[in-house]
Amino acid sequence: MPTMNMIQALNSAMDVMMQRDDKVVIFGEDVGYFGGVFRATANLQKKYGKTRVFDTPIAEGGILGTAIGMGAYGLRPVVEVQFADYIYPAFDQLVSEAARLRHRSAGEFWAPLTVRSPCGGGIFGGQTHSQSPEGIFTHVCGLKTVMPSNPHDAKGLLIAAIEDDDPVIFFEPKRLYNGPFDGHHDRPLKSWAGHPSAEVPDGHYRIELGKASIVRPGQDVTVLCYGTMVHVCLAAAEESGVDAEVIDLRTLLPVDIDAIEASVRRTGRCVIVHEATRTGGYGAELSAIVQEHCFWHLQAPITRVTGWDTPYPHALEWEYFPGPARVVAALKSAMEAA
Amino acid sequence: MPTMNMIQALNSAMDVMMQRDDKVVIFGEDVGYFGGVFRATANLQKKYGKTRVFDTPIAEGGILGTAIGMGAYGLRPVVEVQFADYIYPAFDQLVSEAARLRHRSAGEFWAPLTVRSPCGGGIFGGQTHSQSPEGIFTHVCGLKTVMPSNPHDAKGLLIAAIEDDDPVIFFEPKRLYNGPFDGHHDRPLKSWAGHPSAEVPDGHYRIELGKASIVRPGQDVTVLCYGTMVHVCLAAAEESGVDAEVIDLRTLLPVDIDAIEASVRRTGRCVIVHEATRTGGYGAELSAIVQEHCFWHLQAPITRVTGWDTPYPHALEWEYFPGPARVVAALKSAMEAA
Amino acid sequence: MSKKAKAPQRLQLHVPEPKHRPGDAGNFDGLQIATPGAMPRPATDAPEASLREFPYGLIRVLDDSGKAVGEWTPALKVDVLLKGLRAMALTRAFDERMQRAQRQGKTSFYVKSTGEEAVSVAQAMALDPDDMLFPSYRQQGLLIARDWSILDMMCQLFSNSADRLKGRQLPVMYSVRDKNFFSISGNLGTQYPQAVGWAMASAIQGDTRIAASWIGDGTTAEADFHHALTFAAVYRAPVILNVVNNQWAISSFQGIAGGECATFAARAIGYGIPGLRVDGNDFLAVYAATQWAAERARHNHGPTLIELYTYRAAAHSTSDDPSAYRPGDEAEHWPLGDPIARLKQHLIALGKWSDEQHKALVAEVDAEVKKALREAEAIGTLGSTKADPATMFDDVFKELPVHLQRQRDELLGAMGA
Amino acid sequence: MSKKAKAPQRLQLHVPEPKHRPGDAGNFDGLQIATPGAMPRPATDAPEASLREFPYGLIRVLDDSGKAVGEWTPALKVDVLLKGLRAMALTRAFDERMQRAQRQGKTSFYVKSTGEEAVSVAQAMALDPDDMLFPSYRQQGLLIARDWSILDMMCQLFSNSADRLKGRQLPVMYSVRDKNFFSISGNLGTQYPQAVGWAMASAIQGDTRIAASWIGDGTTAEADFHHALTFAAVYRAPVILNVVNNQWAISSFQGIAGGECATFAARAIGYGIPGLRVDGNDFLAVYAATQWAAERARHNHGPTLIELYTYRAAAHSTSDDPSAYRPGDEAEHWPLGDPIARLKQHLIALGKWSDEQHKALVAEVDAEVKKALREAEAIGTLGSTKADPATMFDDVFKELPVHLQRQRDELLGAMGA
Ligand SMILES: Cc1ncc(C[n+]2csc(CCOP(=O)(O)OP(=O)(O)O)c2C)c(N)n1
Ligand SMILES: Cc1ncc(C[n+]2csc(CCOP(=O)(O)OP(=O)(O)O)c2C)c(N)n1
Ligand SMILES: [Mg+2]
Ligand SMILES: [Mg+2]
Repeated sequence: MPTMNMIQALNSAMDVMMQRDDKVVIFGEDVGYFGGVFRATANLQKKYGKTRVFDTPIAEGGILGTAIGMGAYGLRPVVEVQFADYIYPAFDQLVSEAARLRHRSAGEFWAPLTVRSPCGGGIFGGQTHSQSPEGIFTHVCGLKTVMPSNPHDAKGLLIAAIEDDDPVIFFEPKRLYNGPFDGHHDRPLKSWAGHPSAEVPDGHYRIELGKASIVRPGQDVTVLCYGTMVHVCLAAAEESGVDAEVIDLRTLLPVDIDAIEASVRRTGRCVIVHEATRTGGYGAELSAIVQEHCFWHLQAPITRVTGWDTPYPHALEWEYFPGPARVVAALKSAMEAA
Repeated sequence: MPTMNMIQALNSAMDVMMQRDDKVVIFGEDVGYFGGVFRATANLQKKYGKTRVFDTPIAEGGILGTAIGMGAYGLRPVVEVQFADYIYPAFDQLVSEAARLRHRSAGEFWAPLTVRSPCGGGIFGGQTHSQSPEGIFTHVCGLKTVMPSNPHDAKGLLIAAIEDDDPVIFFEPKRLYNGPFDGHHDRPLKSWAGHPSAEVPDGHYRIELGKASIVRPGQDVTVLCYGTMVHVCLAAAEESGVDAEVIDLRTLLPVDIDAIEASVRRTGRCVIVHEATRTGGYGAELSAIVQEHCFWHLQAPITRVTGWDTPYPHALEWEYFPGPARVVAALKSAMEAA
Repeated sequence: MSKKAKAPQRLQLHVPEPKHRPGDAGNFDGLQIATPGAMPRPATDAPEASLREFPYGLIRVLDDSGKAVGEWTPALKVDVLLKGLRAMALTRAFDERMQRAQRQGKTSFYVKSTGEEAVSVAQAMALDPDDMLFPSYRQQGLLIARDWSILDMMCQLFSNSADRLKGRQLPVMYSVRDKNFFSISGNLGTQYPQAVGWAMASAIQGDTRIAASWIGDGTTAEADFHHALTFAAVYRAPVILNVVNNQWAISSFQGIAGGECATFAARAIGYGIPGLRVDGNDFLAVYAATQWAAERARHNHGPTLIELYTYRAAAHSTSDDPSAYRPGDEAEHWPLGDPIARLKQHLIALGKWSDEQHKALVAEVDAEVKKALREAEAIGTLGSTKADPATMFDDVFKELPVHLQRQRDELLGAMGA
Repeated sequence: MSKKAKAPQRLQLHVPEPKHRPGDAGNFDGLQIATPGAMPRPATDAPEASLREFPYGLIRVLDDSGKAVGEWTPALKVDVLLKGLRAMALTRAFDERMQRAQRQGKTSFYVKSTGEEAVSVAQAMALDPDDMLFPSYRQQGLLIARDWSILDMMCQLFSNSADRLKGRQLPVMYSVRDKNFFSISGNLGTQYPQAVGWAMASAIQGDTRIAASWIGDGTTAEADFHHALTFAAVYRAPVILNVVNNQWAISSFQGIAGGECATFAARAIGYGIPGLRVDGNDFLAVYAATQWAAERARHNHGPTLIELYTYRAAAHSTSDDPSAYRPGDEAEHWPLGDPIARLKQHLIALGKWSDEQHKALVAEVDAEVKKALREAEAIGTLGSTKADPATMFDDVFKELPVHLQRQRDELLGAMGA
């Protein structure tokens, strides 16, 4: 099986879907001739032509607005928003339109679109190239929200997202494009080569939306995470000596409630980790769910390890980033509580 | 002391501030000559002139964009977004600009603006005149979010918001404009006349942002709520026979953590009530906070009573609205848990 | 830098204000109205650079005597004109009754299109039935001209058990896929780039269907307007973008949207697309301009912006009272008259119609509305019957996810209790 | 409806494409460039309706021999020209060194303005020092022309302990209140309506200061562009809205932003404001056009849109490699030349400058940059020194709320541990 990094896996997912379904079209800023600033759509215009893969004006609201119209026509648009930080100009079209079209028309019209967008920090991108706004979208009913943590999942989830008849926001942790990253920014860069999740089949396969993956089984604490933080949590589990069960949620909405419940009921402890700012973030919802479903099993307070409630600061990004040390501390304190 | 309904109280707050500070300007769709579709700015243009109170083009993004520039100049803009549902076109200016200007410029520039916007349902407004999007804004660091539940608080909080040097999103539960509403939609309408919170001083006073109000002291369960739900919760407390302590949060961000902690530690039980959709709503953050701070005191799971995760449906709004019956059920189940 | 020499002038903010307010008499003196028949009709493949005067003119066909004059006169058979007249009259009768129904509490909300009937009716008729329409809330005439069931529309207005939208949408926010009529949004302007996207999709697929969309003068200020024009221009999308300039946006006159700075049709110039400005109360002119734009789009010459110059004769909606912000009799002074009266006059001038026939038509369409109303009322009005509450959870997603199943069960439990 | 007669044509999507791509030789044949001196200079209070040809022309002053010709020639003393020349040369030297510093890891990111120096320098000089500037990331020349400290700029680029923005902002996103230079945002276009708002505020307060803002050709497609033009037009805001058309938006040529459909200056027409199109590599033309717009604004005649026609000679940023999407030598073929070379030629033609003097100037500004660089490096480069981490929590709000105090304590605890 070929080894792919995350960009290659995403490119392969789009390639497979363009080939299978002539209703799939791809557009966004710089995605056409150039193939995207992160190269995720490289060669696709050459292969499928200018009317199926094309550059757009710099207007995220226009990209989403036209994508919805195309979806209503019967196409399956896959659009790129160059950075998740730039999704806000499209917010009204996403929230008021894409998310509600099927419901408000009682099933007459819908918008089967996929919005790909690189998110997360750790690349010295400063406050407008580092955000993780998933917590805003998980509050909007009618949108599905996905965030993969490795090439294999990225391809399978992206194919599932494109084939899905509902709008899907597909966040790609850009720090993982070229290799796994466990938060030890002072250590040498790793590439995906040799990583088991980088073995990616060439052809079509799907990873069902809404299903989590237990990436490290354990007995003592359940760790809920996604995206880059999966790797940070795995490292923290090893470093802490705590037998943590690390769950990669993969899809945030709809979330895999059963997997979460089953794990926390078993471990009785739960740590939630994300890179986004804390207050009102997706971790709050996870905390509320766990508490509602597993209250009588909890032996320690649920803790959140997250980015701070500040913009993502350029030069202080490693102080902002919820790295392994902070996760280790949370795991230990979960174990100590009683 | 004069009796005012909520519209009159808000109007009075703006009047007082226009009078005191010539840096205060008011604008938005239909707010000038006409005085706003809910009449909140009635007579202000006449009193203070067209260049301090004026109509704008229908472009919420433009309203916020220009308001930020005016704020940077040194004015204190108070803008109206006609319905909270129409705040999304201004989302980028709010989130990327107003919220971050002070931080990104290290204090060189800031945007001391107040965004007033009617929110909430119960008026057969359908899905685009009924939303409560506060949970989206409380996730954005750099914004303050306020929602009053009565005329007295509305005036004092709005004055505090206008005087505040940070951007404040001021949500006004439109169902409360003309009278308190406890969710019993089948009973006769009430007006504010005779309600103690409708006694509103004519002049200047502030209610500090970030301070909750215990509107009903109680021993058994802490109820966290705001806006219209305060009245629903008060009714439910009476009807349930449960000795609930009802806390009107008033400011959602920064939230009065101390008041919440003190109450829940005492009662050991907590019910959270809001009208917005559940998943990822502000109730999730409240639940997470309570759980983090009061875990060892909790005798029952924290429950959320909220709008469903669907658009606000026009004809089914009373099935959607989290009315007193659902709150009563939650109070009882909190008491039964053990 | 000699400018320093003079004492600097104090800046001042200009805030546009309509000429007349409540208390004044309605008055449009000084409004320059072009002569009917005066504008030339360019070829539908004329380059945009040759069309830059059109946004400043006004395409008019019907003159004061009801004669059709000039190059824009469309070649329409009398039965087409009669169908148009009937659809406009039916629209007006429908509006009257539905406003009354709202007053009686049968529905929560209504929006009339009085005075603007020619816009939707003539435009629907000038397009093909399979062209896709992306309307705002004031184009009910499109559905009526496409012969959609007014009973079905009433059921939506009454949110009753036969409401095809299952009580989910505010009244007037129709969605009728069968008639290629897109779901109306409460958020102004959002349908504009969506129409462009639909048209782009049609072009991508090598289809032949075009799209059309409508917004009001006030809505041109929204971002969606700019996005729609930009994308339509860049990709030469086969779309007709209509701006219904009815002079008012709730309480704001069109000057607040920039209408005193330039015409709305002139916005097109900056995007390099043709902008036509049309007498919106002239059925023939509206038809002809729409046909021109449709032909242009169908031949891959791209989009057209059409400003339909008209007047909102009624209140903004049943929640509005215009006497608070404009002269009460302003509508009567509107110099472009009433679209139904003008088409009627034209048909009479042609010798194909009479006052008696018109009276009969008005009675007939009113009877049709009343009949449908009785049927709709029998099914139910607001609150008397409605969709099963459990259906609220459907269509949020194509399939019901676990968390919504649980919420539905919670609701059913609460309702059972 | 005779259109049914013909077989309908299949629709097709038009996707704009630049004439030349990597592998082709750089070539601008066919590009129509107006003759210098040809455009008339209208009075600054000329009504917009009289100015609608300007967006299609190109205001040029310097001819091929370096002579200043035509009505737009500004009356500038030689010392002003020399100051402009120096500021442009300093900007270019600064850009070169900072790009190198990025390559050496002293900063994470840099954006050059090579080839566009006349835009910021001439515009800064044509405005008053207390006029407020709302720039994008490619107008470092504004700060340099306003004599701001390049050492201070370097400290921001290096995010060192003297960075006035405390390491919070991406390099190049300066904020310098002392020079009336607004905080730069990473989100494209947002500063445009903010500038309009600032100008409106100045007008509301009866002040005399005006505002100016800059965006790129690509950014004109954003909503903020439309909002800014609409509000500026409606309220006649004293603001100059500049579009720097440098032909590229990262990898997208200006046709993707609609530049093949109409000029960017033509966008102004639809809002009823004057649109000037200016040779952006001609210091004198840029100065003159800016002065015209400023005078217009100062006398309450409202906003002007200026398109500065230029070419992005370097990569988009240090993250970009233009050889992947345009001919490698395209910059050399740009028909409007280089702004520094052209002003130099003009000064030589005036007899006020020489090649030797120019060489000395280049050496002098480079030495100035090097000196500042050494000082900045002594303070620190990316990661070697930086703001105290606890300061991250400051300025989120004016005062630190409890939850941020707790988070700060958590961070300090974690760092201590
Ligand atoms: C995004 C958004 N902002 C504000 C509103 C509130 N609103 C509803 S209709 C209207 C006026 C629209 O005026 P215009 O576009 O001229 O259309 P008309 O009603 O005259 O047909 C406003 C401001 C809305 N529905 N959506
Ligand atoms: C809202 C938003 N969308 C996308 C981007 C990413 N981006 C940064 S620069 C750029 C190109 C801008 O081109 P142009 O406006 O022509 O300015 P130039 O770089 O040529 O000066 C893009 C797409 C962004 N910063 N903000
Ligand atoms: Mg209107
Ligand atoms: Mg550019």
